[in-house]
Amino acid sequence: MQTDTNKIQTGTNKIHMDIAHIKFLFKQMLRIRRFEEKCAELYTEEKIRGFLHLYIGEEAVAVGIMQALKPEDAVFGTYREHGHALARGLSMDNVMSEMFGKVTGSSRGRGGSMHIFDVEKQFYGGNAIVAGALPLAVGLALANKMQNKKNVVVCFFGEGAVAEGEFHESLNLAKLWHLPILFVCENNGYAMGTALAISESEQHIFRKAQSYGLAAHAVDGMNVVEVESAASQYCNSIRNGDGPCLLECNTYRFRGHSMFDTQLYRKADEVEEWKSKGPIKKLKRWLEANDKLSADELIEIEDEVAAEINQAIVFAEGSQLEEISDLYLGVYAEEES
Amino acid sequence: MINQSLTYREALRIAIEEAMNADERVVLLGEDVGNYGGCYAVSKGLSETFGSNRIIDTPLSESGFVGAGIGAAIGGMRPIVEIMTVNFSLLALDQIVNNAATIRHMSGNQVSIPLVIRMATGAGKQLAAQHSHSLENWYAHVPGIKVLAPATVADARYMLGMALKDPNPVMFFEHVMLYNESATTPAPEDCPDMCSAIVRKIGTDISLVTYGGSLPKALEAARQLAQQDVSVEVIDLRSLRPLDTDTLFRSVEKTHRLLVVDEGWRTGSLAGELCALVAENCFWSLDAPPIRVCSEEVPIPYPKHLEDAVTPQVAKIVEAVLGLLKQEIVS
Amino acid sequence: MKILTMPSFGSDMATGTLAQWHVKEGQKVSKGNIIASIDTMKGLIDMEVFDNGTIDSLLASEGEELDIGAPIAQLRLLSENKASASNIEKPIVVNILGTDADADTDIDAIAKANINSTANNVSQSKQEANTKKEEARTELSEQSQDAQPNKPLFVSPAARKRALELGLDWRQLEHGHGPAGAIILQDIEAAQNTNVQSSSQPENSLQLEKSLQLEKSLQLKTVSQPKAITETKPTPAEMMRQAISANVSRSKREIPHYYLQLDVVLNKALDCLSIHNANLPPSKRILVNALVYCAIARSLTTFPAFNGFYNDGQYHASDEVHLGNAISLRTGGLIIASIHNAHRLGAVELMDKITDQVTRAREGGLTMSEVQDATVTVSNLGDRGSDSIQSIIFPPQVAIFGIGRPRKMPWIIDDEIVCATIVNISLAADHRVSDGHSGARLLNKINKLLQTPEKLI
Amino acid sequence: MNKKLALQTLICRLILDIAPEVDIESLDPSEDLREELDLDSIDFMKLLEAVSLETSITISESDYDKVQSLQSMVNYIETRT
Repeated sequence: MQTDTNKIQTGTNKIHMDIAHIKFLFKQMLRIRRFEEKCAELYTEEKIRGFLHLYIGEEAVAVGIMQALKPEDAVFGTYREHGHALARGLSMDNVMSEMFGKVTGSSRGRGGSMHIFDVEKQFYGGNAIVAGALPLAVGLALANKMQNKKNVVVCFFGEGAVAEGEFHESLNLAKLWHLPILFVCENNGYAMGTALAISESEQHIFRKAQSYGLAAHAVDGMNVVEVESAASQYCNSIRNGDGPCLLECNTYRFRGHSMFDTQLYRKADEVEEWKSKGPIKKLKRWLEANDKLSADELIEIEDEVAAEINQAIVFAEGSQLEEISDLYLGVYAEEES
Repeated sequence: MINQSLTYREALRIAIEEAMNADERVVLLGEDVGNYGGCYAVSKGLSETFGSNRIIDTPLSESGFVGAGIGAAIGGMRPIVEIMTVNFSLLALDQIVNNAATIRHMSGNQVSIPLVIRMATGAGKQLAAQHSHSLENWYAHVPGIKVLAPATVADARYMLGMALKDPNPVMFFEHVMLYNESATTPAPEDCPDMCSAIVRKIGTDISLVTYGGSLPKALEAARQLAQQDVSVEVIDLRSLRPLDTDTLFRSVEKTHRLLVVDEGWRTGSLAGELCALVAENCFWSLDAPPIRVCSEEVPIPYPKHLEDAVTPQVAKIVEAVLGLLKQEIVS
Repeated sequence: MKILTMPSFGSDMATGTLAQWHVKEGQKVSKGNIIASIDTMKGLIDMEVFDNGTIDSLLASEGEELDIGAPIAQLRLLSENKASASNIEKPIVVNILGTDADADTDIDAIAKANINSTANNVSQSKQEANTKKEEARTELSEQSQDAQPNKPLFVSPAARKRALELGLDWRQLEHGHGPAGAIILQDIEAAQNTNVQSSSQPENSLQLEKSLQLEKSLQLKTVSQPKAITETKPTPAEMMRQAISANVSRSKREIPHYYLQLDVVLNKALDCLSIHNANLPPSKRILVNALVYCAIARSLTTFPAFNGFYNDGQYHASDEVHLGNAISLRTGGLIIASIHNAHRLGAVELMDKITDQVTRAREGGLTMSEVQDATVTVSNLGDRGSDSIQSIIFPPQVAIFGIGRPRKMPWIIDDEIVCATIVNISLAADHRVSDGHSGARLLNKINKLLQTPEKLI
Repeated sequence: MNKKLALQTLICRLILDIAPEVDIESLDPSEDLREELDLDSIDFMKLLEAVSLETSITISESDYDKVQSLQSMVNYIETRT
């Protein structure tokens, strides 16, 4: 019987992780996977409209990073944000209802898939402007520092954002002002249809960050445990004031950029190869190899996840649309604070 | 020294100092606001008083530091972000429009963004096309932000404090030709609030509506017209969003005529919006078509004689008013 | 049995072509399998199946273009009855809209309909929408005070211009087709065709009187700078004549005039003037009329019933005396130029005002305000006119004075016949507002003031 | 003799300044100016003003009846210059 506390090979340093926690990680990733699959179905039935960017394949990054955060830490996502939102703990009901455009949605149905907000969870939304959120995250970290708060600000972005001016301006400001911020680059290889190799002279994003003086390195974005341990390490260093860091997570999206994507820019076998080392498959294989996950347990987890998703759909379908007369609510704040 | 005088620039500095003393959440970010003392010397001396933690010199990264200001406001601060001039604000337009103006509404009224973004605007100092824009109307087009254009020393002195207390993002435009204007030290009652227009001169024959740097020209034109027995009512908008339409309509219903003076280019200008509002709401009181004096639709030229020919001047305003009053029935 | 339908991959995709099937009828499929390739404007996109089961039947053939949502195959789910996670038939849909139609697809349709139909009326910002509502209310209430809704309160600029061209008095019209009965172009054209004569005269608000006087000033402008007049259009002089005729005929119809007159001895006044004018250049000399105007204006301050406006059945006395000076134009026509606050001016200032106004009137330079707000009028034909003149009141005023030609007459003063210069001052007044007794006392007051001329200078 | 003529043309010009529409040619010099040309007291006063400016002869109020016609006005001025 292997000891309960199993040592997981986690990159530079080994951290202590118990089996229950690993199963929790597995379930979190599965929640995201099944949620995204159901969203694809609902989109083809025209229940979800607008743009839909699925996180399938990158689940380990969101789940891993979020384990290192405290409730009062702040998160800035991207438009591929369902995984970030669910991993951060937003209710699946509200996220699904948001995509149905209902008033019970996380943003009263006004934002849709790309603009999920939940201030109680310190989740400051997706942002449909590539790199648009980077300066915001820097600003929030500046505010935390000015108010002597020990919170960490995490800012997710894809490797595509690296080409925007805001990436340069934000990393410089973060290091210049020694701000408590963790930049997380989800390097999935493609900015919509543009491979990294044909858009960036320096393809190792963490090296760019090092040039600004940030602590930065890359991890296997498919290994949720490695992501979690790296994130914890950086968050601890940020909390004791060592300044901003950047974590590059090498990962891959198994679906198109969005739903209307013929994926002419990449080969099918490349997708299959990455799928073979997908984050859920990898962890499931490890758990089964170590007799930590029985077939029944798996079915039980699948059923729990399916029930949560189905309840979310019922909640969303049953919710009201926002009253047209409330259109002006929130254009301006009413009260003088 | 009972009523010594105060310049528009000094009024702004006192306002910032007062706000920062009153509330430690108020900080000033911007290019050269610290050691250099501000490119228009508004923040001169402040970094000695408050230190570099609250008077923060930023790199030349408009999108970066304006976005940071917005993020800091989300994080509970009350930042004043100084963009050197409206011309450079174009680099931060995405942060202002897609984040500052949008997030509260798009997040379902959850996120609050209380900040003031100040910048110089307008022509008149021969800085040529790239440094002489008047683009207030671009921002006044966007719901979710407020846009102010203080034209007097009193408004400069007291509007900034009010803007900082407002929980919404507020754009604050300071016309370059106003910085040296001086007046006797204003009292709080000279600036009743931040969003209503003020009738600077009562009149009966025509309503002359303007804002910001054009106010002195409008008042001078009104003075000259008075000598020709034409009674002009001069209205200072002060706020470009929201617009105080009550004061506008009341005046036009009295005078039956409207002339708007706006340093922006005529096409798509704020003046166009005002004429549309009056045509929609005061049609039955109009006795002449609402007209505008705006800048000629050319990039603002460097040489003085051309710059003056392009931008609204007193003579143009007087001529427009007289033209309107003498206008026979248009066939 | 689950119906598989043509999938949507984006909002701008209305149809899809089933390029190729990757499965055959009877074939087992599991969740995530690619069962077909759909051809779209961007190219081929794989279609996956979201449930485990067997393909029961293929309903669409390869190459067939179908609308989004059209059935293309039937899938017999693996576990028809076990409500396992993978084969949830259809989520229990709470019929929130009470319509019997299939709720979930209709939610979108209805939502879309709602949003589109109300999109335009919320397109303006809230701020404009509110002000527009308030504005419409206050504007109508402000200007119409107690007018009935169908009274023609407003006239569109186009209608006003056309009326002027046709020499038609738009106030004769009962109401127009514009908002709140406003008169618009079509009403003028219609009136012209049916040649509407004066139907029952509608009561009019102060606003209308002002606009009529404004009418005259506009005609003045056309007089001095005539535009290219086509034959059909009446000449400016004719237009002015029509406007005056409309005004005076209305006055005669509406106002019950009563007439009084008094002969005033001017000897003292003329003596006083000749001393005053002795060494002045001609332009600075005061004419005797200036003294008479001054006496009239000052007397009116204590006779409010003769200085104000009669509108909508009510009389409003005016606190100031704006003395309307009727100026005749050599090219025909008449202009009333009002001397503001005449009761506060001395004869010298009055003389300057009269000279200035007469000159400018004849050059077409009177400003709008000068033509609009006379509270009482004086007409005089000067020293070559007739002995006396009875005038017609200009509505909405309630009185008009007429000054005859000063003339030398034998006159009894202190029981002796002396040579005196006599001027006849007449008063026509509105019997709805005042009566002869007070009119006579007013004329006597004027006479008394003219006997102490030095006080008027 | 031409002095009289010069004075007459001067006065006619001054009259036209004040009342441009009058038909000055057909004016009978002996007839009453104001009657013929429909000049009211203000026009007449402005004429006297203009004449006194041009000829520096001021016509007092008492002499008004000596300058009723063009001819009498010309004579009045000529005798005084």
